[in-house]
Amino acid sequence: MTKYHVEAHRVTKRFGPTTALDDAGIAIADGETHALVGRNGAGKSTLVSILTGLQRPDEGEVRFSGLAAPALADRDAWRRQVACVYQRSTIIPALTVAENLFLNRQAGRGPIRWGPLRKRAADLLERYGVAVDARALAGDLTVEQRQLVEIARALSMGARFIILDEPTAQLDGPAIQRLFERMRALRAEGVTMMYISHHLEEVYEICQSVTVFRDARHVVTAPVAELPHDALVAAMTGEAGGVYRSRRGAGPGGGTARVVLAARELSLAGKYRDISLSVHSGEIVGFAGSGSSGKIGLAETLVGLHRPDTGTVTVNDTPVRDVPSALGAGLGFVPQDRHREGFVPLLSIAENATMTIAHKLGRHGIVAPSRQRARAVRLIGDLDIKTEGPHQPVADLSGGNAQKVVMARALADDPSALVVINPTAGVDVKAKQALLGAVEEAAERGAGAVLVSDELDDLRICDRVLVMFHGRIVKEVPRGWSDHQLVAAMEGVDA
Amino acid sequence: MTSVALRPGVKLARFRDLTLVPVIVLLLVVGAFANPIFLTAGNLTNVLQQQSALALVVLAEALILISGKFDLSLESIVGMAPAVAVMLVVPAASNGFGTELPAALAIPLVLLVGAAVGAFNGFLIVRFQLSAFIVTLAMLIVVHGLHLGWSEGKSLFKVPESILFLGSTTFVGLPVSVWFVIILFALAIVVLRYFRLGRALYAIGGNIDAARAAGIRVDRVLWGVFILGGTLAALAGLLETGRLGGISANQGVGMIFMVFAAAVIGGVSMDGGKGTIFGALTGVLVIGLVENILSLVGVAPEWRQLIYGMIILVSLIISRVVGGKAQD
Amino acid sequence: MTSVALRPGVKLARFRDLTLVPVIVLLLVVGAFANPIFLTAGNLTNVLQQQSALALVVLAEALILISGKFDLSLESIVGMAPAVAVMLVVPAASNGFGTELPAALAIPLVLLVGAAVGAFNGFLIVRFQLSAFIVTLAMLIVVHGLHLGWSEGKSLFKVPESILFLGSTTFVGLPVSVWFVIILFALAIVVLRYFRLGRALYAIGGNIDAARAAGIRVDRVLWGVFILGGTLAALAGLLETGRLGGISANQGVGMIFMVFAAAVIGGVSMDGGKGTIFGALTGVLVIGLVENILSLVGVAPEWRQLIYGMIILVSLIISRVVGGKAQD
Amino acid sequence: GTTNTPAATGGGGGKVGIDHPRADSDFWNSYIKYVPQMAGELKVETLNPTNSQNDVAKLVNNVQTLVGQGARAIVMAPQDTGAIASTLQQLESKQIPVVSVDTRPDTGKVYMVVRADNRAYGTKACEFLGEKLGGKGKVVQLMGALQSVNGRDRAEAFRECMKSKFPGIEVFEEPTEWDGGKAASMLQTRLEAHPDIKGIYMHAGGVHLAPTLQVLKAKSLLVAPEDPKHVFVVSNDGIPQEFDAIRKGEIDATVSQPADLYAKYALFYAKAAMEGKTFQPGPTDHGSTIIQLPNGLEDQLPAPLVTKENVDDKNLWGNTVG
Ligand SMILES: Nc1ncnc2c1ncn2[C@@H]1O[C@H](COP(=O)(O)OP(=O)(O)OP(=O)(O)O)[C@@H](O)[C@H]1O
Ligand SMILES: Nc1ncnc2c1ncn2[C@@H]1O[C@H](COP(=O)(O)OP(=O)(O)OP(=O)(O)O)[C@@H](O)[C@H]1O
Ligand SMILES: [Mg+2]
Ligand SMILES: [Mg+2]
Repeated sequence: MTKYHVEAHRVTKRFGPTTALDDAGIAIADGETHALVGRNGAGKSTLVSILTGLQRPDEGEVRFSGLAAPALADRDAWRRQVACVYQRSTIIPALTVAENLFLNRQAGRGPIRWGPLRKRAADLLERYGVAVDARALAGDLTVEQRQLVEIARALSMGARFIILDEPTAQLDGPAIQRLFERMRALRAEGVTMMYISHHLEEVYEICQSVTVFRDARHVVTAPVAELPHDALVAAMTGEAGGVYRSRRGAGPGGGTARVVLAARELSLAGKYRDISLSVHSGEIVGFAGSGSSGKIGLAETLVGLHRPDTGTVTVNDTPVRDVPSALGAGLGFVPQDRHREGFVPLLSIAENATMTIAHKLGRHGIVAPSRQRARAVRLIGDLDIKTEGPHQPVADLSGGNAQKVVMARALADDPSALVVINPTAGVDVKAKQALLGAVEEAAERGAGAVLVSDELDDLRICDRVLVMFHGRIVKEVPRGWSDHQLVAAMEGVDA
Repeated sequence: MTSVALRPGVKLARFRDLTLVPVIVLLLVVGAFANPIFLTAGNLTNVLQQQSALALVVLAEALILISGKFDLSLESIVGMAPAVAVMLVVPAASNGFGTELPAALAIPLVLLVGAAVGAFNGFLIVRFQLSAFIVTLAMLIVVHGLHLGWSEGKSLFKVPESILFLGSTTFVGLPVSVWFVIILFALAIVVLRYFRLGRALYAIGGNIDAARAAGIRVDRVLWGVFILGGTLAALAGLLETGRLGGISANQGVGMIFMVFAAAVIGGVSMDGGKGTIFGALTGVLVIGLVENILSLVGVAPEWRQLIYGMIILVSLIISRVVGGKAQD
Repeated sequence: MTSVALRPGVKLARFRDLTLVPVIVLLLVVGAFANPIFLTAGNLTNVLQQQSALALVVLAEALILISGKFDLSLESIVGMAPAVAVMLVVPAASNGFGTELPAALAIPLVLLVGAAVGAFNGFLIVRFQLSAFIVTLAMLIVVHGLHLGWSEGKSLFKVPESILFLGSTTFVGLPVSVWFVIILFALAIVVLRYFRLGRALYAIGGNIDAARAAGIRVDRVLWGVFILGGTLAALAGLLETGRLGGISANQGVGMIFMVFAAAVIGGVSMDGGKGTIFGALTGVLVIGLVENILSLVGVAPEWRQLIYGMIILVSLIISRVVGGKAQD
Repeated sequence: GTTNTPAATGGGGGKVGIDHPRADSDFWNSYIKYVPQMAGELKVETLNPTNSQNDVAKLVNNVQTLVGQGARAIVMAPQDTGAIASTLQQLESKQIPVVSVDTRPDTGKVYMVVRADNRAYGTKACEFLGEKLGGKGKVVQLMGALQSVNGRDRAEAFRECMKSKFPGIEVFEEPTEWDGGKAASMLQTRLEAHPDIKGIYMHAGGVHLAPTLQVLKAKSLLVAPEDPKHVFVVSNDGIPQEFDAIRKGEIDATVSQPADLYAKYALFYAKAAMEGKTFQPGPTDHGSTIIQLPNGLEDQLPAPLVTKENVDDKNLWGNTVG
């Protein structure tokens, strides 16, 4: 009989009317890397919070190496059992990177010696290939840098069991590969891991077995070899499915169609230089680039979040001065960090999804609740958002479903120009299809889209991909590129 | 996939505004037993009239809190705005500045002064990005300092008729000031519930970056809220002046504590983005009823403060138990 | 990949605590010109002594604010804790309770009462999950109510010698109360900078969920901070009683505004997790120097408030310009 | 003389509504304690007294409540004399007589004002200090709050008297806002700058006495009156602790503001009003004078200056309470 390092038995957890886990369980053998997959809202993160002692299950129990889990109040005991990269950031912005790495273990009983601590932090960052200064304030880091710090912290805790809840959702290719190297090394040392991701190819790359949750229930556990891709998707969704394939052929040629989004000689110190760009109606333009290539900064300028030092942006020939003017000119966009700029957590899905089109939901500044609800119900259906209904606060949604709400907002106005940044971060396979399909549909209706993504798969729907490196566009590749070709350009070694 | 029962969630969310209703009912029952006068129309009308100035300042503060900001200086506006306006109008012999502007200007001037203070607060906070708490704390002192300095600490007891009229006239059985409160609260409830502008306050208070990214003109709206807040506080001062028939150099002083107490026990969050105007109104009612009952019962003066504080604490606990959610 | 500019970030973060230093220098220069007495050791010692009670309450509030909470009731503890302790000790003829506990117990009793109030606040906020703002606002009234009720509003003129001693003795040239402030601030600065417990306050204030996930015993630490806060406020009351030689029913009343002003202009954020004890201390110094200069210059009483508020506002603006960051 | 006209409409039935201005000062607490005692002696029926916590808006609310409970006369002590106007008007229209204690409302009808002359306090203190200092030197005036009319009256009278009668004396004014901590700081700072200050006038013994003594003690200035270092201190209120300090030679005088007489005559006139009696200006049978105001009458009760000579006088209210 296999020796299980971690077991969760018949766990049930309810949040008000929602049942997040329904008599579900997991058993992870000693030393294996075990994948947990399931659609957005399947209950994965809820299980994580139960396995790390942050929440008490309504029913069921957790065991470590056959022994009952520590009492909920005994945080130290839990921390000895398990380290975790949570889906929601647990970085404290006002503290330095070094302190975040060694939070609550800066020293023993005695005083903290900051010099050595910084040194240890720098070593740790170096070991994990994270190029940030240990003395910087965590709040000044980019989203992916924070994620890397978070990963480095969890892996360095010395726990024999590590949970990673969607660690790669905000990472680009090379960073993911570095993470996997570390995970392999840890596994070689006998560390047990639970790995959650919506990138199924990663499951095959790094995990030995996989558990699937669907609608809060356990569906299947099997070695990854016994569950090929299509079977895994079928288990997750309850229906047959496959990899997302672009529905469209080549987009319209550059010359004929109307230009919906244009940038002229944009520069912004420290971010990008001399960018010119025309996006035509019906066209999807991708942006690729490694971390800090400036692609995010550029995209945020296109939607009016930054003011460029030089140059102009126009949407449908209307100059963009700020966000309202961009939206007014017919732009929709998905920001990079959904928690920071994507939604207002306490407000309902209906309200968040219609926030940019409130002026269209009634006259004289009135927002008619019935029309708002109707619009939201449609968007919830279109994007397949798992929720109690349009009135539910976005704060109560699972990560992927919250991302869909942000997408819903971008699409709410049938925009003629669309700028989406990492739109599929943290969404499940089916949802990814829905989101990318939504971008394609918008393009088919005649919108021009800019898609900025760290995921090569997303970029496949693009008619052309612009590769950025150190703040400049270094290459333009038409549809039909190979992964290798694009990655080489992104790394700056032009093939 | 969706279409799960909508009702319960909706109810719970609305319920949050009503957590003080059992407290109010309890107070009405206690009051009725304590003194037969309590439940008479006359007494209850008095309660409403006595709380009308507080109610308007609570309205102003609730709007500002929902937008995620803070304004302590409102209490000083309650005294200073009418005082300055009156001093501009009355002759120097009645402690005026000597400008003797036409008396008809008195009321517009009051509101203008309030709006100006609000605009200045808004400028420092929105444009200059200073902390709202500390700016308005300093402004609380500055505005009251202007009042003290100009009036030399003296009360103004020659007040234009137009202002006195507001404090003393009744209309369809209720004092005019109560009508003001009813109309302005109704307006605010409707605007915050059904209008873009109102919803924008919740969005800004809930997540200012997201609001900005959604195209809401955050700075403009916030500035407007501060100006509106100042104006409402000035109006409160006007009603209070009318009710009292004069302006003491202390008018409004110390009021801000009760304003926050009413707003926060009424469910408006100090963290922004949460709470309703109706909830704030129930907070005002609780405070008004408690004060009235304490007056009627005649608790020994030295114990009154204690009992007052205890009732607020107990209200808080009842509303926590009824509401079921952790507060913030 | 990236390599975020190191130096500026680090320096800026430390700098944040020092933004008031130019203001202090400016005040020293202005004071020196205004009155030759100002820069004498005697006068500056007086300033320190006069601000020592405020400083301790600011220390308490800064600890609580850094942990992301709030305590308004501290001002009432400043009056009530020593009053209750004294009443337990002195005979009924001097307004005591008649218990006449040994006088040696007076000082421990003061601290105990403060700790008890802090513990009760902590219980309601941490365990019962009530809003810290509104709980402590209610407790501000309740605690002062207890003071008023038990003392019947009378001042206590007969105070045990041990307490008076604290307020009147000097040691190596400085009043004992100033030594208290120096030692406690130094201790707090060291603990908050170099000890896990101190860093836990920042973690809790910065992101309570993250702190919990990192294994910090959040509830226990928070509760401890409230108890410590109450104790420090009681100590402040003790020093103030020693300085004034008696306890009026008003002791501490209205102080909390200045406490927040000092902490917040000193860079402690109302949102938690940000600011330092040293910064808070500079805030206290600014307030103390302003008050001293205003006394020495002899501004007309009716204009003093205004000038006081303006100086705070200007300090704020200077510190914003020097610090370069938006405040919160 | 006082003319008692017989009650116009039979008997003086009805209850008196009383509002206390505050419960956190020694003087007013003594007053509050005297009220039920005097009510018993004078056989006046009272409603439950209310307390307006030094806030005129609360006072107005309380008066409304008292009237709602059927008060036939009101005793109040409006610490703010301007913003009570419309309340007085309403009470007049309801024919409810008002006795105002301690302060004189600026406008609005009052049946009787019962107070000692606060301007006289300031003048008495000035004259005492001026003589003791021989017309030269420096004195500090620890003022109350600017917003308080009594504080203002005392301050102005003291200031004007010094200016006219003792031009050689320099006066420093400290706005303490009735706050002991502020008073101590301001006095300490002033003494640091001017160690040759020789006189102090405190507006309220209840809040200023202990801090002043403590500051003087720290400066080693708490010495016998014969000592050339002695600082002459005049207080105001007449509470027992001031008498103790006078006996010990720590302070030199205080103005005894008669808390007992305030309570007694407030109720006396309230009862008289309900009985329909009227009064004329002129001396009274209790050693005071009634004067005519534009809006009513004022009985100016005696407020003796208490010094070492008369500090043991049994008639002083400060000697009759614990
Ligand atoms: N605190 C909460 N309050 C209310 N509902 C919650 C809460 N936390 C989770 N839920 C609900 O529980 C369900 C499971 O959420 P969970 O976060 O575990 O999903 P997940 O599998 O991690 O999804 P994702 O892949 O999107 O991260 C969702 O329907 C979610 O809305
Ligand atoms: N305000 C700023 N001041 C100085 N440097 C900055 C500032 N903002 C960003 N940078 C730096 O500029 C570079 C580009 O940042 P940017 O955020 O645009 O990259 P990015 O587009 O997010 O990269 P990626 O495509 O991987 O997401 C980074 O090195 C970043 O650290
Ligand atoms: Mg999740
Ligand atoms: Mg980026």
